[in-house]
Amino acid sequence: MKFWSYFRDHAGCPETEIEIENGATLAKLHEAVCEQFPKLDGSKNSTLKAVGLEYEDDEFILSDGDEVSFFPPVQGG
Amino acid sequence: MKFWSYFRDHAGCPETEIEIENGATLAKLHEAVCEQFPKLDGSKNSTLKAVGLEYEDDEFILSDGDEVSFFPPVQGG
Amino acid sequence: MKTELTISTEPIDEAALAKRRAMDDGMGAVVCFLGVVRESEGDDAIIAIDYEAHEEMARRQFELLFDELSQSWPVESVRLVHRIGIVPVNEPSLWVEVVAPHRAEAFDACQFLIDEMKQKVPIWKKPLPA
Amino acid sequence: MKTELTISTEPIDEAALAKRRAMDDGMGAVVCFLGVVRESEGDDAIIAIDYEAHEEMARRQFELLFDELSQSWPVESVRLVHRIGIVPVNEPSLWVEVVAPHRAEAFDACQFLIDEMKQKVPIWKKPLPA
Repeated sequence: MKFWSYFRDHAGCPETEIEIENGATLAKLHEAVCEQFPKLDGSKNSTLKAVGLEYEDDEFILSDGDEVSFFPPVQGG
Repeated sequence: MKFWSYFRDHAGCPETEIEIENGATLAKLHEAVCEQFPKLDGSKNSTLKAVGLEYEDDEFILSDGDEVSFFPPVQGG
Repeated sequence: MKTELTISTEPIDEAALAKRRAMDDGMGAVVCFLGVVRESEGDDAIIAIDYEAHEEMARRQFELLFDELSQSWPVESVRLVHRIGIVPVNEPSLWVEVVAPHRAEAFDACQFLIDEMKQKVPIWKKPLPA
Repeated sequence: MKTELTISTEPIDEAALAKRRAMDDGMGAVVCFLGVVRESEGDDAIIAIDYEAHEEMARRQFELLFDELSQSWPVESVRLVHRIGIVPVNEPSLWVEVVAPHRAEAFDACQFLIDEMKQKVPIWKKPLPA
């Protein structure tokens, strides 16, 4: 798990490891993360989620070792 | 009268003086010009007309000494 | 609105133009357009375009367009350079720059200016065949 | 389509970028956009914006956008520079250039790229108050 932008401040760390049952979805991971880092719960609906370098949706099935990033809406430019 | 772009070639000269009755319109001048320079008649509908530095339409009433320009559609850029 | 208009036979010097830009701290967007002479006109290969301008009227018509632009968009500055005379293939004949607070208005104003110029500013092209 | 992407803390050097442009003789239009840091964010005066990027993912997302762009418009080249780290007010954070045969497609492709970037490329701003 990596947190970016102010999600890093809300989580209190730039990255962490999370154990979750086999075959869990990204949605499931999101719930687990919000439980562990309650400050991230308020941004739950606007959270963008990526696995590796690609955006994935809530139905995405996670595999062992996936690097997941959570971050707020992007603001480039 | 000044002719620009290929109108100059069609007229055979870059400029000329034309006498026309007092209070004549730009349309009237256009007819007189096409009579004097028949090669310009073919482009009559696409001719752009300016008096001084401003576009004027056919109803424009000419005054003594007005400098009139006739030219084909513009192609800047 | 600041305006700067150049109609000249000199090649367009983009780097010098960029260097001379001075924009206010409230401005967030710069859109530049370069119109470049292409190797063909219709089906014919060319080596250059010879641009002719009714220069005094062109200046007046650009002025009118700048006025119109400044009434429609909160643009800080417009700079426009039209090269005339012989412009070889692969060299720019037109450079336009619009500086505005935000992106959308800078793009819109720049496109408006070019569209209108192509209708109203008395400049003509004579392609020189290859 | 040629692409060139730079994500770097270095200031954007427009003149150098213009100098390095090499366009085909069939190309007639260049559109450049500069996004510049403004003196305020919302109601607050700022002195700079600190840009953070998930750089590896940003590169991947730009790549996907470049692919999409090349499928929609006959663009010859796209170059994009995003400055990250601290960018002071009145300095550019973004430079985009699109080269295409004609004007309309160059403008459309350039605006598409910026619009999409603002949705998808993981870069974030932290305004630094004055």
